[in-house]
Amino acid sequence: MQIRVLFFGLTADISGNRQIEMELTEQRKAKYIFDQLLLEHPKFASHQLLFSVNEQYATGEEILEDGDELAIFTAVSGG
Amino acid sequence: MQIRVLFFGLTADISGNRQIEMELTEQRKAKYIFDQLLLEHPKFASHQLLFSVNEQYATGEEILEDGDELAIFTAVSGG
Amino acid sequence: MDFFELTTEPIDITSVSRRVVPPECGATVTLDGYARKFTKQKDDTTRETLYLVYEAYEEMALKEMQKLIAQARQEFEISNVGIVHRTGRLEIGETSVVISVSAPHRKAAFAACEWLIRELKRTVPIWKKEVYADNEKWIEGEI
Amino acid sequence: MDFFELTTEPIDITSVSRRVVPPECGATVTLDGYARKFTKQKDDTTRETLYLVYEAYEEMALKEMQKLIAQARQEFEISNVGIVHRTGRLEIGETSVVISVSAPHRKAAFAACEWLIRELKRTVPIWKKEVYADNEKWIEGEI
Repeated sequence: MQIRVLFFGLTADISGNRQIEMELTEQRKAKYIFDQLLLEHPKFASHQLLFSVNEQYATGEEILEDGDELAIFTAVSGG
Repeated sequence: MQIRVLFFGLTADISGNRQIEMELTEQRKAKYIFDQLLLEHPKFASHQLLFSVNEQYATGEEILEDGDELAIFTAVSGG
Repeated sequence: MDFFELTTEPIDITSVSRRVVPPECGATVTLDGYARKFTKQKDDTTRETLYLVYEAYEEMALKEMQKLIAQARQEFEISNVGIVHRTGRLEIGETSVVISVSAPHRKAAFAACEWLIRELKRTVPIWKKEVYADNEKWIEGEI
Repeated sequence: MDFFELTTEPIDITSVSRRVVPPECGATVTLDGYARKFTKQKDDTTRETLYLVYEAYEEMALKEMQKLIAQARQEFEISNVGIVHRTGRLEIGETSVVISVSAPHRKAAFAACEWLIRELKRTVPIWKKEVYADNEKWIEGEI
């Protein structure tokens, strides 16, 4: 099953990507993906990050399904 | 000595005037004029009125001088 | 720069609110007051207003607005204040008053703007007449 | 009618604030947020910003705005809400966000508008980048 991960602002700059596709061979929680990205991009660790699954803020406990859209980003600063 | 009295909104409607001139032969407090106008226009009595002397809210204790501008009006309702 | 004006022309909210913006500021709060179509009467019926007429004791109104701005500056940490009140005949929905307050922190702008409209309604010598189909009435404020 | 939008075009405050006006209403409160020229750094020096770039997670930002409006309607007695946030490059002083709230009584409009901007800054996925002469920085909010 395939999922998509979006990056914005600082996380896009750090990861060098705005969007990546990932393959999952077994059922996983969102946390599994987020942890993997944190490992892959050590610079993420020095920032307060937020996560979303399918355009909703996520705790990480969400069970992923094929076609899910995840995102990882720093604390928002609009307004 | 001569003073001017202005009316606005309801007090202009009741008095039938927007502005009158009054002659004073001796020194008076503003209250003297306001009381006279209340006597002259009994309909004023059923309203909460405010007074001013020279474009400042007045208590009635102000000693009038030649050329003073007084006004008598209902509680304001702008905004 | 603060400003306070009376006008018989329609009020453009953007131009009022943009005039109070200084470069160091973060937020402007604007109150836009306009004529209600239906007003509740004391006997709890509602009445349809056709249009309104605002009358001002102009010189004193401007002085009172200036005083309010001076007081607001003492009480709140604000940058600039703009107040424009319209007079003459206003159609339903047209803006009667605009108050814009800019401040480095928006909390002060909200507080000052709310305070200014409350005090303006209490102290600035302007009167509103509601005109109905069969009648008209000068609205009296509360002292 | 409520509305919530993202736009890359300049925001006209009047058109936002007038769109929330219903005939029974008495007041609209509008928050106009814009770019500061000088921002204080953590070491207490000030830095001059040349321009800003706002980036949004558009679909989620619109969903979060819609949720905020729904929550505001539960908490405050308001008539209509309009929120427009700009994205892309903004010059200093240009409006980044406008929130307009109309209500029968202005107290609710002030309270709801202040609540909405606070929550928007906390929950709506939009990020600001400040661009300086020699550098640039994505601003991070507080969680």
